[in-house]
Amino acid sequence: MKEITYINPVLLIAVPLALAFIIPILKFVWEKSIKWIPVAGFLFDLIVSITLIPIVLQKNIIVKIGGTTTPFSINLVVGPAGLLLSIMISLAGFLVAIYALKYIQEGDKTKYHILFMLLLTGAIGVVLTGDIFNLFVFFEVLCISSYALVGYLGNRAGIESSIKYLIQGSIGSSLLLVGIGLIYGQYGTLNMADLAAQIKTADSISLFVPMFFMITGLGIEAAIFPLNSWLPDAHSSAPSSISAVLSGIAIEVGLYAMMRILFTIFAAESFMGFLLFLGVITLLIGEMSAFSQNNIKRMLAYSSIGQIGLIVFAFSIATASGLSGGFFQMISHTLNKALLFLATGFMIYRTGSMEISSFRGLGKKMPLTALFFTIGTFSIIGLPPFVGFASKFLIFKAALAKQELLFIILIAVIILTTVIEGAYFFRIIQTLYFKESDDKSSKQESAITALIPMFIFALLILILGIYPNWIMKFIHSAASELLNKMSYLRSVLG
Amino acid sequence: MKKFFSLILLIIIVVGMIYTIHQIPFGKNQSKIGKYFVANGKDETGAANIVTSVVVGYRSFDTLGEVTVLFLAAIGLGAILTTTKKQNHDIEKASLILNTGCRFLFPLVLLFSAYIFIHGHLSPGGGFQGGAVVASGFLLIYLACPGKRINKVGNTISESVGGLIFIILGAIGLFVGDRYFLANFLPKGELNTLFSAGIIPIIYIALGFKVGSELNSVIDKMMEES
Amino acid sequence: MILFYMMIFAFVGAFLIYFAGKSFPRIKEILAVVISFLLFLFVALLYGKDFQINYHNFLGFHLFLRINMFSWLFALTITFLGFLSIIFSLSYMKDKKNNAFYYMNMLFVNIAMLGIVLAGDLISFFIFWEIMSWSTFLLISYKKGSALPASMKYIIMSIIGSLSMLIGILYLYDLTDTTIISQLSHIIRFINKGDVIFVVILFSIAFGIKNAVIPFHNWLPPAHSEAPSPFSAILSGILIKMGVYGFLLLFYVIIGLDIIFHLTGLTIVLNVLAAITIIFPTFLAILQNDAKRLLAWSTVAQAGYIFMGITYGTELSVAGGIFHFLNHAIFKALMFLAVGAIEYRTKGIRDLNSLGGFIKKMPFTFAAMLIGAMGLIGLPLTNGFVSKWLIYKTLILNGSPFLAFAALIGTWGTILYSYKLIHNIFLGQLPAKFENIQKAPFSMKMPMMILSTIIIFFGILPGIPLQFINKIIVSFGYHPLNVSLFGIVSDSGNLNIINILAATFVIGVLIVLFFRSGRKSVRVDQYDNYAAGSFIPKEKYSYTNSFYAPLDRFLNSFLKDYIDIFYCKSAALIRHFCNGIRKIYTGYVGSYVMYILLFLAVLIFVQLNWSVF
Amino acid sequence: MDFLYNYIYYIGAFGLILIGLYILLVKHNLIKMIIGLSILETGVNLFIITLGYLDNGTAPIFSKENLESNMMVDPVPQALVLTAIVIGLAVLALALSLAIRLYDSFKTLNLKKIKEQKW
Repeated sequence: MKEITYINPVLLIAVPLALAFIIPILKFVWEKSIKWIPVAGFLFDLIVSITLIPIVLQKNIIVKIGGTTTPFSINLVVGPAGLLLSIMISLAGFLVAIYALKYIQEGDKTKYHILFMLLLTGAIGVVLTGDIFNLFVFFEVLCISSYALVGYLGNRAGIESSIKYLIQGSIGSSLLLVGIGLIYGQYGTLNMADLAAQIKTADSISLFVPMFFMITGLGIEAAIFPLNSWLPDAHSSAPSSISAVLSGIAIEVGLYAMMRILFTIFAAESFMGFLLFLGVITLLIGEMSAFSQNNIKRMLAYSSIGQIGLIVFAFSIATASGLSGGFFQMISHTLNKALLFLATGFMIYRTGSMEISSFRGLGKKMPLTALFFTIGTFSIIGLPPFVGFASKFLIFKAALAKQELLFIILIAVIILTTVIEGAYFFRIIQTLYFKESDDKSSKQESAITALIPMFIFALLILILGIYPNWIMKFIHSAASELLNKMSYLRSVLG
Repeated sequence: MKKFFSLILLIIIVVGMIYTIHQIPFGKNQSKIGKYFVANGKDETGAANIVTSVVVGYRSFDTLGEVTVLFLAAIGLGAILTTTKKQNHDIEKASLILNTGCRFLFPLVLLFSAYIFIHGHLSPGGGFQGGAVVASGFLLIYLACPGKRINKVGNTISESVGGLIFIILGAIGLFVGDRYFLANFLPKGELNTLFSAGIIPIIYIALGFKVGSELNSVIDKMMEES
Repeated sequence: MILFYMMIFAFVGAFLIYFAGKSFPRIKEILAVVISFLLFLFVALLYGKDFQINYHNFLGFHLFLRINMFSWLFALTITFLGFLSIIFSLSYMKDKKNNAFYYMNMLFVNIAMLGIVLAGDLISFFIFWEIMSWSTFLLISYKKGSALPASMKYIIMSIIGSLSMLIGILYLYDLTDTTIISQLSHIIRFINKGDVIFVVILFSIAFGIKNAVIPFHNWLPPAHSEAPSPFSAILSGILIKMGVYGFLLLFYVIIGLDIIFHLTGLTIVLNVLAAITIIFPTFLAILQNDAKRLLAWSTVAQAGYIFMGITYGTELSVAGGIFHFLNHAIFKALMFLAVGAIEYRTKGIRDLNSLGGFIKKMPFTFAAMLIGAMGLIGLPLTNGFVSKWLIYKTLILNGSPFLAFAALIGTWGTILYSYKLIHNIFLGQLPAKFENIQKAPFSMKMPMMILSTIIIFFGILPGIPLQFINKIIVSFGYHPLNVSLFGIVSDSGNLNIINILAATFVIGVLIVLFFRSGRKSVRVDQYDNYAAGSFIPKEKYSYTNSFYAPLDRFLNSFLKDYIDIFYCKSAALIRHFCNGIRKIYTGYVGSYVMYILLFLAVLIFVQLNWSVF
Repeated sequence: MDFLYNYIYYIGAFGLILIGLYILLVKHNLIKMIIGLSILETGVNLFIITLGYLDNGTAPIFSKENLESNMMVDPVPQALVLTAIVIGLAVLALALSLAIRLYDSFKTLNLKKIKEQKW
């Protein structure tokens, strides 16, 4: 068979890393260019990721690093699922980097850009790697840069949230490391495919304990219910561009890593029933906590918890259509939440307050920003013709296809949460458009560099909402890759 | 009450770990990949120190991530500490003996660190350890001679260039030989000599510089604060 | 593909209005009128067509648009009323800022409703249903202030409804493997009854909420009274009738006659609900002092008649229900427009206690309101008479005296509140502050005129709409009614408007003669009367103050909207509960660490002891 | 006794993990919590190193000729721990810098008193 030539996917990680390392030197040479570096880096990643799609749809790309023999050296496994996440990460990174050109005015900007790049590079590393220890390392890259970015503004809230996040996150990574150690001690290998080949399915306590450790460790970053206390603080205190990335990317990457471990390594079918409940509880808690918030970023953060719960629910259905729904919901959540946070960022910037009541009359003052915010809101509630509808639709469809009473009850709970979600989001819409503001100052639209990424997000929300079929093939293959342990094994071990 | 409850939780967790540990005989067997590395490491990478061949050879991607983490720590620390107001403390001058002693020791410490990271592939040690020693040298100066600061430009450049060399060496591997990232494309040389193990010593030297300067910048920031 | 292009055209047009509104403010109104008229024209030209097209593929579901007699009638009503209320808006919205937004949403609502009735499969039905929900939300909120809680109520109920419908659709899909309506109607008979009832309940929640069937009615009165009046007309006239359309679609097209009426328990429940929906809102309407809120409650009650008609399930009742839908759309729209004209001229006053005597100032509006009220009550020679006749007839004939009695009580109540409405606005004494009130502008008169004409026209010639309705009920599988131009011939009694016309003419002549003879009486001023020397304040003579006071006192004590109170209480409870839930995020990092370790420990403990996973 | 001899490293590692977690659970002072994190990390590192231990094994360095490769301890845990230590160091540095800032802003390190971000 003719070998397909492609750009080596390791560049997805190496190039942003190299660019991040260059930035400190650039500071002495050409300081103005620094803020364009993340834009360039993620544009490169986006293009490379997209060019890889047709190859990946045929078979997984296995990239060896630092050695040729498979279980002994680290490898990247670029499958549809990983590539899908990687595209989302680079897209969000690219657009948020454009947004940050004007938005970031405070603090040490050079360091912001470095941290931002490394945050997303770590995320790409997590989704592409095929080695659990390497996953841990990139996970730490992701976590540490987010600790630093949450405290970046240096205000009271930021520092407090950052330190709390750091404590919880470090416990998480320690637990993850214990889990990895327990697994390594038993099987003597770190390669996911090799592990998966030795573990047929999780059945004994000696497998469950490391699994629980890893679930807890990753669950902290993935913001599953009892582990998500850091999230509302961190997401509401970070600069809005970072909140967009944290909400849109970081927690989903954590979730992806968790699901990869559950499905590929442990194949823990029996654990999925528990996760199903956990997902619904997370959803319920998140939406209920968001309901009576007055701080808009905190509300959005709680709403992220809810969305994560929905994604967990979708993944735990553990059928191909359930996983497709989960992936679609991930995409939709990334687009929606990133858009919402970006729009909110400039709204806060103009009004100087995070209280929802201070946004009165912004529909007139910042018409485009408010319009984009509205689109994001409608989409996240799941109203057609926006992308959130397509994803919720898929999840409901997958859950009902199980034809069990349990799923109907769980869906009733999900409906309840959607109603709560609608209640608090529509309240903001009313505040934006239908309440008079006190001051009569003239138009203060967001900066153009902020409007462009918002516009692209909104456009994607609309287009994918109307034509979800365009990405369905990709999502289906991502779902079947994640679900089908054996094909993953075959592709890696040959 | 809370303490009691905490203890119960922790005991449950540890009991779980003990159950799992039963599956792992202590001190009996090498792991699957461990065996392979010990058996083939010196032939495949040319490094006498198998730990080094794992760290910079087989699992060098981890090391790249690790360097990134350290870089992040330095950057993040800087980002967090930039916005504080600088307070001027009157720092008491160190005594003459301490001062002179440190100045005397400083080059020796640097020399020692250079030895450690250059010989990383031959003996216990390597870039990280060497870098830590470099930083300890600078720490000595900071403690003994208040008011002395490192050259920030030089430090930043060595920090960046160290990382870049790592990535560029890795990327060259994409174009030569087996065409994979971080391939050891240089000749392996003879085992147990300084010029052996291909790119490993080069990477370790770069890492030594990078780690050293990163720790320096951490120390520098921390010293500014106090 | 013509249907698809029509929808695309309308959507593009709506956006165009919004963006034109930014740069060329005059164009947007012209555009809105032209687009809505063209939509009306398109739909009218589609008469008699019967086809469906596949226009899109959504996540593996084929989406269809379809037209037949059934959807044509609804589509025509929608586009027609939409067109008229946009014309009415021209002056109503003239001095409002930001009315491009209004026109865009107005068109969105119309297009979405058009999409609902043209949808050939349940997925596109749902999509248009949701688009309708959110654009309606934006329109109800449009007037700010107290409109905000009203629209909130609306959208929350609406989300509940539409999601349960979505579950119903997907459940049905799992059972039948299709969402296309024409295929569903064939497959549905192979499904067991329990599943059918489950699906019917899920859909009924959605349609019941839109149709404001008790106990889902609570969003309607505030929403109708707070919306801009032209939109209230649409809201009351057709938007809530999308529920009716949905019920018809579900019962007669998808499930079919031979199944649905074997589920006897279900139809009895629905009938009783309909009866309740007729009685209570009628009496609540009597108690209202806000003109639009009165009309809103009246809408709930009339929706009950329609619901009664279509759930009763004989050919007469179904025809009556559909006809009453059509009639109600016309006269309720007319009444809302008339109130809107009053509101426009009085700068937003709708309080019945402070209006009065407008008959001299706005005679045309009075005439329109009178005709509308006659239709609402169901006086002969108006369209409401025929449809109510059909419903009564079938209730009595088929031996449902209680339901008939309920309908009758409803009509009595209707007379009371219609009279209150007309009296308090137009009759009695004109408050001093309204001395300089002007007549309604032409763009308001024109829609009112057209609608009044139609009421009389359908009242005299009910055969014309009934022919269309006949075709619809035949497509449902009923026997056709024997319809002539002037009435209905059936074995149990004929309806012939000619006779009524003749009788009315005779009575009219008698009345004229009678009043001619009484012409000699002397007209005196209102204050020119004897008060035994004491000074009587003017308000004493203002009959409009607390009209029906004794009835009010009697009913007020035990006629409250308990269901709304229940909903509000439970909403408050949920809010309270939510507030409690978020207290788990205590702010103390030690407890967060505790959560983490608790999670891990519980998992390990459970697995160690019971091995559940 | 035999048990203690066989498992002493595990007991030490688990003890450290337990102590670290216990500190994190019951202490309010940020510095103490950071110390707890450090102890936890040390415990985990010790645990992983212990996994690679071989009775009477030698360091995996071919410093002399004719060394038996199967008498060498597992090099992988050492490599992993090297990484883990560096990561721990990074976290520690960041935590300390945050502690400095926290003290600047709140004038206290008692986390029970720092509860602005809640609910």
